[in-house]
Amino acid sequence: MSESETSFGRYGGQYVPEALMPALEELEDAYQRYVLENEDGFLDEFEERMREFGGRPTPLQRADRLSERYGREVYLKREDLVHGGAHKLNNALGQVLLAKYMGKERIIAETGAGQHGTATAMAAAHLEMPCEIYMGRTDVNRQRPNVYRMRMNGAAVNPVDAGSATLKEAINATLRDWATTVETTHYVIGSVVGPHPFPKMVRDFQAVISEEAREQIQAQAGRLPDSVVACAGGGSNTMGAFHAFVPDESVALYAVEAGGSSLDIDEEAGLAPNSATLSTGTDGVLHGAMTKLLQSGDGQIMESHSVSAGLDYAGVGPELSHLVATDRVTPVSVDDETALNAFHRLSRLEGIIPALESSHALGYLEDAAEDLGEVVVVNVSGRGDKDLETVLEETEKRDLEAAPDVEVFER
Amino acid sequence: MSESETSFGRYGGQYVPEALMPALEELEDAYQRYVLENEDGFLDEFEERMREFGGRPTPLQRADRLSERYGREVYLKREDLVHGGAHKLNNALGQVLLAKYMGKERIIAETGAGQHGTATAMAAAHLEMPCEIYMGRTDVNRQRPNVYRMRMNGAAVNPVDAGSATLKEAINATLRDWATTVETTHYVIGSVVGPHPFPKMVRDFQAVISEEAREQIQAQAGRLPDSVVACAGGGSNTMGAFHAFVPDESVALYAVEAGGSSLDIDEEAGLAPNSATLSTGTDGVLHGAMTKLLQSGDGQIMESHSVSAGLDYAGVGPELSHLVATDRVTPVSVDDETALNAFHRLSRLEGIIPALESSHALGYLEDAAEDLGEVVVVNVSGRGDKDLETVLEETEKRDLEAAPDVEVFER
Amino acid sequence: MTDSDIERAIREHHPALITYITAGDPSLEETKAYVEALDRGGSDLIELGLPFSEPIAEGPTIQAAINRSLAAGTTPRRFFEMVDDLETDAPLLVMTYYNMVLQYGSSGESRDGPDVRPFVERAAEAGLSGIIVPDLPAEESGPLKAACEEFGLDLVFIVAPTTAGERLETIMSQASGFVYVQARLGTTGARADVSGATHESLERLAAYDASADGVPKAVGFGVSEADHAAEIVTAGADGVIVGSALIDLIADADDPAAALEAKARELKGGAEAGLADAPTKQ
Amino acid sequence: MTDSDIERAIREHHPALITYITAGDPSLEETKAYVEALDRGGSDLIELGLPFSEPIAEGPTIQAAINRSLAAGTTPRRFFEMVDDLETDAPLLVMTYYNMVLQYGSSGESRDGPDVRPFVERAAEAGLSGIIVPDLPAEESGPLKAACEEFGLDLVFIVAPTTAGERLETIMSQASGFVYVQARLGTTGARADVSGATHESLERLAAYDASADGVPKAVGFGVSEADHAAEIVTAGADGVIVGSALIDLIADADDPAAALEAKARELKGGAEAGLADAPTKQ
Ligand SMILES: Cc1ncc(COP(=O)(O)O)c(C=O)c1O
Ligand SMILES: Cc1ncc(COP(=O)(O)O)c(C=O)c1O
Repeated sequence: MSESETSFGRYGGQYVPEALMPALEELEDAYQRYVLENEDGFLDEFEERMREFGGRPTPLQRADRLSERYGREVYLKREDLVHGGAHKLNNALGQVLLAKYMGKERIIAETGAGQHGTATAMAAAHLEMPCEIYMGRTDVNRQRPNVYRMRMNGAAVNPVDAGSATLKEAINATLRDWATTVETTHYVIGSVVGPHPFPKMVRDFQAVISEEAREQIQAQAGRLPDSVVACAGGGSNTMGAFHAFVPDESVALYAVEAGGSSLDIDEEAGLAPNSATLSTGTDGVLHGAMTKLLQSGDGQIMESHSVSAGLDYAGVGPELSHLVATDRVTPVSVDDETALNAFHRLSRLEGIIPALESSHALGYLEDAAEDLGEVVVVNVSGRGDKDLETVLEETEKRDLEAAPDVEVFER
Repeated sequence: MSESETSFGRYGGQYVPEALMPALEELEDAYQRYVLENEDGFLDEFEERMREFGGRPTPLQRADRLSERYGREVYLKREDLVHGGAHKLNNALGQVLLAKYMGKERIIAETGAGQHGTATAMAAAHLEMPCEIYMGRTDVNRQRPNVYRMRMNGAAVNPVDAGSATLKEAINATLRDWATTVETTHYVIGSVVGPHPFPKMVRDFQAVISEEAREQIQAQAGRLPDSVVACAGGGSNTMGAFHAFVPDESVALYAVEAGGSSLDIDEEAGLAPNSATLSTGTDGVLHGAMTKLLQSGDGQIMESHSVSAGLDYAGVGPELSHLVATDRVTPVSVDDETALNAFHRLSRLEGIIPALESSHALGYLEDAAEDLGEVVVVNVSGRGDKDLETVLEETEKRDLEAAPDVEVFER
Repeated sequence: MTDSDIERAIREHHPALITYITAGDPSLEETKAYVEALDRGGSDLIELGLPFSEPIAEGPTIQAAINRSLAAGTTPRRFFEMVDDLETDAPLLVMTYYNMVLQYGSSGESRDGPDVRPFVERAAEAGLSGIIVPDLPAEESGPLKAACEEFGLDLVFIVAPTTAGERLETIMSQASGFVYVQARLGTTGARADVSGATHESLERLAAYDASADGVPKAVGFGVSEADHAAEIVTAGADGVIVGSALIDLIADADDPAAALEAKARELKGGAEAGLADAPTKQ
Repeated sequence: MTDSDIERAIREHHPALITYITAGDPSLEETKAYVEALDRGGSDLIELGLPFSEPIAEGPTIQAAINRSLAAGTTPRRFFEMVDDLETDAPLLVMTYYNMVLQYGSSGESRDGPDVRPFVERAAEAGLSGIIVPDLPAEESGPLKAACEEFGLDLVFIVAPTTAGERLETIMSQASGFVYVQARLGTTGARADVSGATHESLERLAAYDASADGVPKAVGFGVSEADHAAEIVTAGADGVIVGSALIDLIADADDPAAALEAKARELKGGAEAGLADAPTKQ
């Protein structure tokens, strides 16, 4: 395999323990045959299941009141309507199905907020695959409902106690499991991260977002958008929303990262009070790939922070690093408060409660609508039911312009 | 208006305070013009909004593992994928839009489990209508997340303290508000209940379920189903799932009620440990209509019970009473335990966590699959995220065959 | 058409005081005493509420009275037995919801659904003169109207602030006993600010006079004080209806019977005082 | 090709004992003492772990050691300074993750991303003889391999139970110093049941013998006892690698230095005992 195939410019690659390399070769081969060449009708089955089980296509909705507010045409890509409540199923179902075609007997996955874990558990139940999910103990405790959902779908949930006991550690633990069980097990990675071929494969499963949106906007607005805006954690909804538009040079692509409480870093404590990897990170290797990272000068990975658990990750997909390095994608960031306001604004103005992750993309409208041209597509990557408790807590701490009176929530 | 128009056989009618009669006349007129005659393109706008905002059409999915288990073709109508998580939006959006066409300035609604309240709040936010929701204090306390969702959408939530402080009292309170504000306010009733024209109008908004399903099953199975199964509380998902099939005499229609813990009634205490109105109720007048009721011999309305808050109602839509009286619909019931098992079964076998309401319809498959013919359509009226806490609690109390090990949920 | 007990009572004691209490609040025994007190105090008609579990037309005061009555075990059978024993000058009416009327004696349900006749028959037997059913609009009143005619009872209709045009005419043409003029939108309940709303309702009253075939009109909903009563009569009403204010006395007074009697006297006085300023009529 | 320090050490002291501890656990000062103890006890090569925050190849024991080391403030700079001061008979290797190699001295990041040369240069300067990077497979090793050759260090590759066919040949052809034969799938960590898995890995070892160009093979992952060492050598290994078992001693023993020295002696004895039963070779 030549260098250019496993990476995007200088990003990507396969930085994993030797024990996993044969599995990556096997996966690469399966990806090539089933996903790229539709062997045994894999893609047909995948698309049919995403239609009937997953609820695709999702609508592209003109947001009347946001359009009014921002003086331009704002369209929402409604990934919140996918089964499970987020774009995550596009990838999870694709990979679990692929694992089945590969003859694997067991699925493992990491999860942070629990969205990828629930999507994987749903897909595994649907396709009758035993499934174990690794989740940091901290996240287990703050994302109970998602733990319950995974258990209801028959998945085992393994709490991880190491370090800060969040997503980063859950990935470490999943990689360790995989290194032990690689012969029979497929690791369903949750974003466009990890070693090749994961970033390409996950992107391809998520690309349906932009493939649909590109057709829909032309049918509904009669033209391509001036810009596409998506939040970026690992970057799977981002690459999903961008991919089909990458060749359209007139379409600006904005990856909105979590600005957290500040873009400054506390190197001493190893803490970044944000997850703005593309905007502020430096090149390095984490979880199998060369990419932008939040790291100390020595190379230790920082604890990142965001009010949105799903964006709270110190790395980012290598293809996004590459698209930023080549100026095709513009990295921007939105802080916790702006995201919370955007959450409340969409809920009140449009009757859609967005995920806190997606609220970052929406928050960028408020910050910089004038840069976005006349027709804007915003990816609503998920619904916010999972975030209600967090939003209540975080709203109580602040004086948010867009929030309803919190008092009445008396708990 | 002739008797036959306001009722279904001997059921239905308009048993409301005189003050509300002119509003019902006005609504009847608006229903005729906008809904039945598509004046000003009402229906076109409604359908477009249900597509783009609501996520319609919903898929009809073949449930592979249920089909295997029950030895027949089981198809699921996926109303759980509608925006908000249940079929309730079909009606709420229709009525809020109609209120807008009627020039009303304010929306009120009752809610029990909170599903109709959240759907109405979403529709009201989407259409920029001030909105107040009445909800029994008991339900406010046990359905917190739905209260939060309504508040996030900008709706006021008014707790009702009367009686058992649940759905029945919430309806009473909403009727009282309406009797005061009827000139400027539309009451968005949450099911096919209440005085004419509500039962017909709500049915027409929900009929999209069976209209889609009837086309889908013919495309996918090449034939009409032998039976359609839906849960019945007030009966809106039920009539929605049945309506287009009513003229198809070969299609058996099963309305599955909540059998609760027992079908017996404690007349002394005024308690029915079930909500099996069609199966065990008697004719009477409640909330504006003549229909089947759970009532004492004297005519006092019973406190009903079901593990599923959305089915927990002592009345039922008059059209269902009529279709049962004329033998077109077969009323059956499923008890709490069977419904809980069905909840767990669908979650584990198909990767879909159903609402506890819908779990009753699914439970009937387990009880009587052999009666349902070769091709069965089951309406999955909503998703079960809202029910996780209840299911955990109720599962802990029981030894359920289909439940995962509850221990691991340690809360 | 010969005048009914009710019409006669209103005409003879014009301007009439019509009082309402919930039967069985706090017990049927006490209700008897309270009815007699109201009678002594000068009530010209007395409405007895037969409690229903879903009182959608009532405000908080009467809802609470109904809950107390149900908790005390009031049933239609016991209600009628209490009425059997009552002796009052004022004719009595029963005020209840339609389902209570439907279910009485309907246990062996007929093929066409429950029947209203047993209730009306028993009411007549108990000496009741009329029935008010707040959730039964004219459109649905056919069966009950027929039964009332059969057994010689008045079915009293309510006219709301929203009632107009054809519907108003229909109701006025079916009215018997008296027409219950609802002073304002909303539910029952004593209010301090009655006058504004009353004013509006009385303008409508004036319009009815032209179309009405002489059935008396009484105004209720929110009337609690003697000066309200006066205002209403001055504006042309044949009677005033008071309910929630009396329920409050039952709940709070040390000697409810005495308090009720005094309150009735006061209200009746108010109504009579209002007559001086009323447009000449009879 | 002339033998490197590492190869020479293995051949001269065959069968070799290779020991691993995490530098900075619990402090770099103590690490110095422990390294000297291991040297005295008969270690023929010593691997020093430079801690990285995401040690994906390690089991719980070494993870904990890494966390202790990071908490104690271990940095690459201090690590190298500690190594500068070390004097041992046994050659030393550094074991770390690729990002640590990449970032060292890369603050003025080049246009092509971070550079591995500064790390290797400093390692050579500190007297280290080799580098092991568990998350750097042969496919990605080009830049580091080149730098190691430039500065005269061995880059040690790991061969896993899943490594086979073309990949195995590629790795064996690039190997220098020794080949790290991973005894089983999974992560590092002392295990009681080593023998079964070891057996399998040693069958593969026999196969390598044919294809290998003479680079020594050492077996690690899960080796903790003298009799494991004996078994492994009997089956044909040139060395045994022990890590987690030593970390446990550092965490638990009253006098870790003495315990490490004794344990090294014991393991070395086991390895030598195993040689008696080994297939004849050198
Ligand atoms: C709704 C939603 N959006 C976005 C993300 C961020 O992931 P990614 O950047 O891979 O899309 C998550 C992760 O959990 C999510 O749940
Ligand atoms: C998901 C779901 N299904 C069914 C029902 C019962 O209502 P209906 O019988 O009107 O469909 C409810 C009511 O809340 C519901 O939320």
